[in-house]
Amino acid sequence: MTWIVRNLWLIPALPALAAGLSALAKRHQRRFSASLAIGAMGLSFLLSLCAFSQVMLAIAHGQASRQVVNFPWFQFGDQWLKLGWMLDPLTAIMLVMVTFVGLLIFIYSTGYMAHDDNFTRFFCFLSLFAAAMLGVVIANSLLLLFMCWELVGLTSYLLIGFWYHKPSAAAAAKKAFITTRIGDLAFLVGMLWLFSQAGTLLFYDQGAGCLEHSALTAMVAHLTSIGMAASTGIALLIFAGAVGKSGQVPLHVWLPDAMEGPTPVSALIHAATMVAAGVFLVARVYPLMAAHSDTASVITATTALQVVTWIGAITAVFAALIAVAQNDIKRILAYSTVSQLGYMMMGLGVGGVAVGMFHLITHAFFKSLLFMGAGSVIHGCQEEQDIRRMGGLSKLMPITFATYAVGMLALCGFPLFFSGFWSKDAILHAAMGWSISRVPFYLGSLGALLTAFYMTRQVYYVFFGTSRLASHNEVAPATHAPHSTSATPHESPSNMTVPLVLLATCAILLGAIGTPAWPWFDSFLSGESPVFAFAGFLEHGILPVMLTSTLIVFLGLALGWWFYGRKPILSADRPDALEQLHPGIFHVLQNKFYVDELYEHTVIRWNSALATFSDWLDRWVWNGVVMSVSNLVLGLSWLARSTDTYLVNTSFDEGCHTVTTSGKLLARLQSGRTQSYLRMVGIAFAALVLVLIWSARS
Amino acid sequence: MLGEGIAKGLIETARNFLGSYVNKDRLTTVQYPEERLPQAEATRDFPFLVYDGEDWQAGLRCVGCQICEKECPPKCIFIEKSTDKKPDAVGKPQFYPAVFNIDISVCMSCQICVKVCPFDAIKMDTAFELSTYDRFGGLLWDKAKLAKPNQHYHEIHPTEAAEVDGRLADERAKADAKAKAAAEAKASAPPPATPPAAPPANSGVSSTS
Amino acid sequence: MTPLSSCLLLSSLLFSVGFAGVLMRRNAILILIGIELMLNAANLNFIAFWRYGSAPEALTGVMFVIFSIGVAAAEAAVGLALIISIYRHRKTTQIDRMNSMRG
Amino acid sequence: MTALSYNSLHHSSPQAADQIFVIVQHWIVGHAPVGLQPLLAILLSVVAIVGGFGLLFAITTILERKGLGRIQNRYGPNRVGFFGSLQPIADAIKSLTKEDIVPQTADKLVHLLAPILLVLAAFSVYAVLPVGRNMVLVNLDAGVLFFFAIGSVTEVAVFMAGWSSRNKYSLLGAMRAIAQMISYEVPLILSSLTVIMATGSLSTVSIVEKQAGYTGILPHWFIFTPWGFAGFVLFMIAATAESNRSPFDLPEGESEIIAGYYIEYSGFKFALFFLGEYLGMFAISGLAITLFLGGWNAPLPFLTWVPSYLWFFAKLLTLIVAFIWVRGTLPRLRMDQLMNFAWKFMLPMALLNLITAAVWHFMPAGPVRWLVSIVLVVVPYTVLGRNQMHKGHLEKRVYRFAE
Amino acid sequence: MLFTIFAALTVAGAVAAISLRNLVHSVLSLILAFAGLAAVYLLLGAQFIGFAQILVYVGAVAILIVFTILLTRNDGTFGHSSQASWNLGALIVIAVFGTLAWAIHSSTALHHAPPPQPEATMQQIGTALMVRFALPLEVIGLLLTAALIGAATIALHEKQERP
Repeated sequence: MTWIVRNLWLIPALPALAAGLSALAKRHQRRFSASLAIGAMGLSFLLSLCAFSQVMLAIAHGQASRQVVNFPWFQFGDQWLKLGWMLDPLTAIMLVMVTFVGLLIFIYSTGYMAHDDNFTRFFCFLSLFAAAMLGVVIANSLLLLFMCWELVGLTSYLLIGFWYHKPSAAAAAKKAFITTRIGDLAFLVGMLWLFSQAGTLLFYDQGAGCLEHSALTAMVAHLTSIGMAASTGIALLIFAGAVGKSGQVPLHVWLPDAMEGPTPVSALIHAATMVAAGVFLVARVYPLMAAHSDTASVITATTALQVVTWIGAITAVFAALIAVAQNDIKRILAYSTVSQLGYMMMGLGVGGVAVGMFHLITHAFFKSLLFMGAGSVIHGCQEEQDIRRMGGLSKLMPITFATYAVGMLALCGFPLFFSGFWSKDAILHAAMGWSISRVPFYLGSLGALLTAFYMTRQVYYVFFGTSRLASHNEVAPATHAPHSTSATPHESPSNMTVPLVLLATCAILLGAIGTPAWPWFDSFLSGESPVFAFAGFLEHGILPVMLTSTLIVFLGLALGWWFYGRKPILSADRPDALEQLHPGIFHVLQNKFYVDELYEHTVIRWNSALATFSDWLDRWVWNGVVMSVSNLVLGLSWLARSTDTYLVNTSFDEGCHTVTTSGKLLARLQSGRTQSYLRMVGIAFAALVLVLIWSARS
Repeated sequence: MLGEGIAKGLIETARNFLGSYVNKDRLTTVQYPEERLPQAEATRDFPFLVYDGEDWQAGLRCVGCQICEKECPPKCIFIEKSTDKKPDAVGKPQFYPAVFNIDISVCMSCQICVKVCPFDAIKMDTAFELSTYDRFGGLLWDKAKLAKPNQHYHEIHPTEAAEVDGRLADERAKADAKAKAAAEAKASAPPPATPPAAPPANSGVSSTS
Repeated sequence: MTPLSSCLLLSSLLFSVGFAGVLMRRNAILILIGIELMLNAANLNFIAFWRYGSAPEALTGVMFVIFSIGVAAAEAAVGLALIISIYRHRKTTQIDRMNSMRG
Repeated sequence: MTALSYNSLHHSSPQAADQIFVIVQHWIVGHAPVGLQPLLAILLSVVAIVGGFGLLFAITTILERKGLGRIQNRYGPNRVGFFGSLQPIADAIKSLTKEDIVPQTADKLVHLLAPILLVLAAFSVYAVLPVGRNMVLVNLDAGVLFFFAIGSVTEVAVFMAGWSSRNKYSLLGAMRAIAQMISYEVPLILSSLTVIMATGSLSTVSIVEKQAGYTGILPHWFIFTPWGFAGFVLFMIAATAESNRSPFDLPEGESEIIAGYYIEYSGFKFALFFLGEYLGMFAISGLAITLFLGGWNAPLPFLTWVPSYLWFFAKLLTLIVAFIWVRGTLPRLRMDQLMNFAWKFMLPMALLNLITAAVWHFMPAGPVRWLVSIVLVVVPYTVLGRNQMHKGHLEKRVYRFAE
Repeated sequence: MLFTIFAALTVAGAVAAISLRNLVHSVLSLILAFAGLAAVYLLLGAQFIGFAQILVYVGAVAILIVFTILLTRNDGTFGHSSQASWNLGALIVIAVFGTLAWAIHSSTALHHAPPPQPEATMQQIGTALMVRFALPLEVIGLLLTAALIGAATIALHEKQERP
């Protein structure tokens, strides 16, 4: 076992240490805390690279690509609860992604948060978040993963509510926390079930782990009362946790609201890492998801995977539809994220780990690029977030525009040169070949169309046409009055643009590792050496899918241009082009299909109705019962009292007198002095010993 | 950081320690019996009695008025007044102390006796090495031990002594003038019938003063 | 006389002296002293039986005394704190004057 | 030098210079009748300890007075003998010939017993201090425990002195001293626990043996580990307080309670107190040397030819000089500062240091272990230190009994 | 021989502790008794217990009692009970001791040869504490903590008492 595997814990420990140290820092020690966080993250990145190359080497030498370190944590009964970490291709790739994106976001934050009073606190939380996320990634125990998972939830709560003085931010933080908690509850139940079934929570433990063959076959064989295999039930419960964390329908409502946090937080949490944690979780427990009765290890559509696929596909389209009608720059990206996460889920469901994870990795880069670009835009426009009040920024913020365009094209899946194309294509191809139904494929294609459309819409709104910032100032002077003189948008400082450029480069280049001709990513994850062959393109169904999706993308782009690019948008208050076309549908979309309202009217209403009912029950039914009982008792006691007073008392008074006199005699013994009692004890002791000896003698 | 100050202090004392071996200027100690610091002029230790002229018995300024005895806080002065009189510094016949004792071991150098003395007869001395082998009474000083000449006073407190001498000379001059005036008044008071031959006797009186 | 019985005799003597202190003195502190002596007598018993018992390698007697010493320290601290607290209210340490609960 | 040491003599092959005292003792004991031999051996050792440390006491008094003088830019005593070197003898003659004054209301017996008990307790603890190779009076299995147990008897002696004098200052001084000693005994023992954890033994001899050996030229002393260094510093601070030395010399704070618990002592009894205090200081420094500074081991591998006892006394003198230096530097603390420091800094630091030692023990050797241990020591130090420093500035002092 | 001396010392200290009129003298005699007992422990081969006895009883408990004595002023009467109850108490104590001594004297179980000195090294005691008696040790730790907090709370200055 190599050095890096033994010390893999250092990767999350370093940011955790940085968090601890900057928690001690004073408020004005900005440079200290920032350099601490960035330094720790940089070290973690280097270590991750070491880990990554270690895995690469292992694969190249044909060794086992998964290395596990387990250690006992504590003992209960005669069982040791073990924790541990592992290094396998999945972990390695995630480590590199999280630390690299995290590092860039940290650097970006020094620019974005430069004027915030709570700069040090921000970096403390950010480091803690990174530590928790890395802990999720390296965990080799569902328990450890769950602990870090919860820590991720906590830090996301802290970060979303970072500007807690804003009521909306505080509410969003609460919403995020509570909504994800619903999923986590299911996760916890699933975990307990898993423990009761497998007797361990370690993933891999030399054949004894819960994701290994013996445990899986046992779980598959164990049928519950409703005829479902235990493994399916567990997998679905764990998937519920992933649904909460990854913002899948129906628990997606928290993610767009979470945009109340600072933009680097959105980039880190809601693009690259935390929401990806759900996808990662599904990928991690994939053997469980895919467990089925026949032992051949080809991917078959088990019940769990079908659920994953359907939920992913529905989410992909559902969120993309909503995104079409949003006006907040970050909200659009948020719904886009939800939609893309749906894609990933779908990819996992239909195509296996590699397909979903490839999209996760590429998405992490270009989505954080988009978020940071959006942050740069917001930063440049004096905290304006409404795309209708922007416009014409392509000349004022050239670097931001260029990088944003790269991100947007990658997200749309622009053919050949952008990573998004390849990863999305892999998903679509897998969906095409799915054995159960073609519907996910059509849903996915529709989602791709919508994605291209709304991204075009956004870009046209933000970067083209004329600047509508000034008009905004005339409309609502009260909100931004102090800035009205210096309202011209400007390019962001270099510590914000450099990460953008780096990420844009990655967004383009990353596509090269997962093309059908050179499926490096796929083989890396499965621990094989990649083979380069153009023949990959000729495989059944690949070229048609590529062609279809290319057409779809161009169609989306064209539609976007048709609605928004053809005529420049002149005023912020003019209704949207789509709204003019069909206001009814647009409003439904703009109001997010009324999901929040639906929850408001169903779940929350039911809950409060139930509470009211409980209160009523308490007040009238139980209280009435109690009152009548007490009245009964009162009546009885009255009866008893009268009997007492007139019958019993007179006869007892005499007797009591006698007792009193005799009691007084006895009371002399009960002097209340401990010492006299002790004397009795002494006498009794002596007597007892004598009796004992006497009886022993005779 | 906790401990910084301690380290600084330790360095400082270490510098003192080493420096005292290198740099003799650091050492402020005087090797006392061999070396002594010059006394400041304002030094005051214990009282003594001033006398004028050569003979300490005759020149003692003290008139035994016992003011200092009454004022002394620790009551360390003991005075017995004489029954006869003798002329004082100004020339007036005055009482003198038959016994004048100060218990130096009780004296607290408060200088009140000096302040209250109307005759500038008691002053503070600068001697401080007063150890004796005699445990009882060794520091009970009598008149003979206490009396010091005016020159000694000039030696230890020159400025103050000069001022006192000046004041005494003034007083004496004033007393002379007064006596002269009185004599003249006496001379002019008799009726003019008296012949002017009388003055020689008068002038003889004034010359004696 | 075997060493064990002499140990036990010493222990019982110590116990009796402590018991006498508890019975015959009225000062709360002195009673506490008596109790401490009785505890020590018990400890001596444990040690003696460990030393001359059948299975000394089990160290049970020694362990018992270690724990007993710990408990005694706790007991002394709490007892003395109680005495101080009572003294603060009643200005006495004589136990027969602490009779406010008396009917 | 008891039976145990004889045995170890046979299998070790020491140089003559190193073992000269052992050999001489052996030789003398060999002439005595067999029945008396163990008694004689112990007696000889006791005489050696009393003589040796008595001499060290004399040396230390003159060293301290000279050193303090130089620190304050004075000469110090320089009249008696060559550069004042005979001053201790003069002091001894003076204090022996002075009148022994006992207050009329004093509890005469307790007043007499107090200094004797103090000196007895102070001398007893030397029984377990390994002064050199094979030079320990008894190699007790529970040596360190013995040291602390006997050390706690000092508190009784101090109380006897303060109470029996029937003087409010002496009683106050005694109560202060006891409160201080109890408070600092906790971090003292906790900080030495780290060493006991590391060696797994309470025997002073085996603790010293565990520190023999060198890595390169660095000796295996516990002070050269992060927890050992922190433990040593904590131990020395607590030791300063235990031996009532400046800046923790509140029990004798001249400005408030004149001289503390020995205010009513004069002449020989006072000298005994003086002796007891210094012996306590030597003993606790000796324990610090045993626990952290490698006992009588040579600091560098090529210096092992120097006799072991010389190393012990060299280290002891170094620590004494440090004590004097600190005394010449720091002003006396206030009572509340003293207690704050004990309970809010020393105790948590000592507890955390235990954890650090445990972490050190369980982690594999390497730079990571160093890093983690150093962080575990430095971070709490910074935090607690900051807390300590800010306390004094912000808190208004409340005078409970002077309202 | 040594045992007799130390036993006599212990009993003398104990008797003095409960019979002396001056409380401080009582405590000092109590310390003597404790020290004598510690010596007896050492004679019996229980080194750890002997030193722990000195550390805990002499170093801590006795000092605590001393503090209590100084914090509570004596109110003049020297705590002896009335003559009648004193006599009764003495009688009972003698009875208790008599039965105990008789029981010990007449016991047959005690009359066997003393076994060889058992080993009780620190190593063994430590191992036993950490392995076999780990749970009692934890409980004692809990008890001590509770006692610490309890004692501090009880003896704490009560604010509302002040005018």
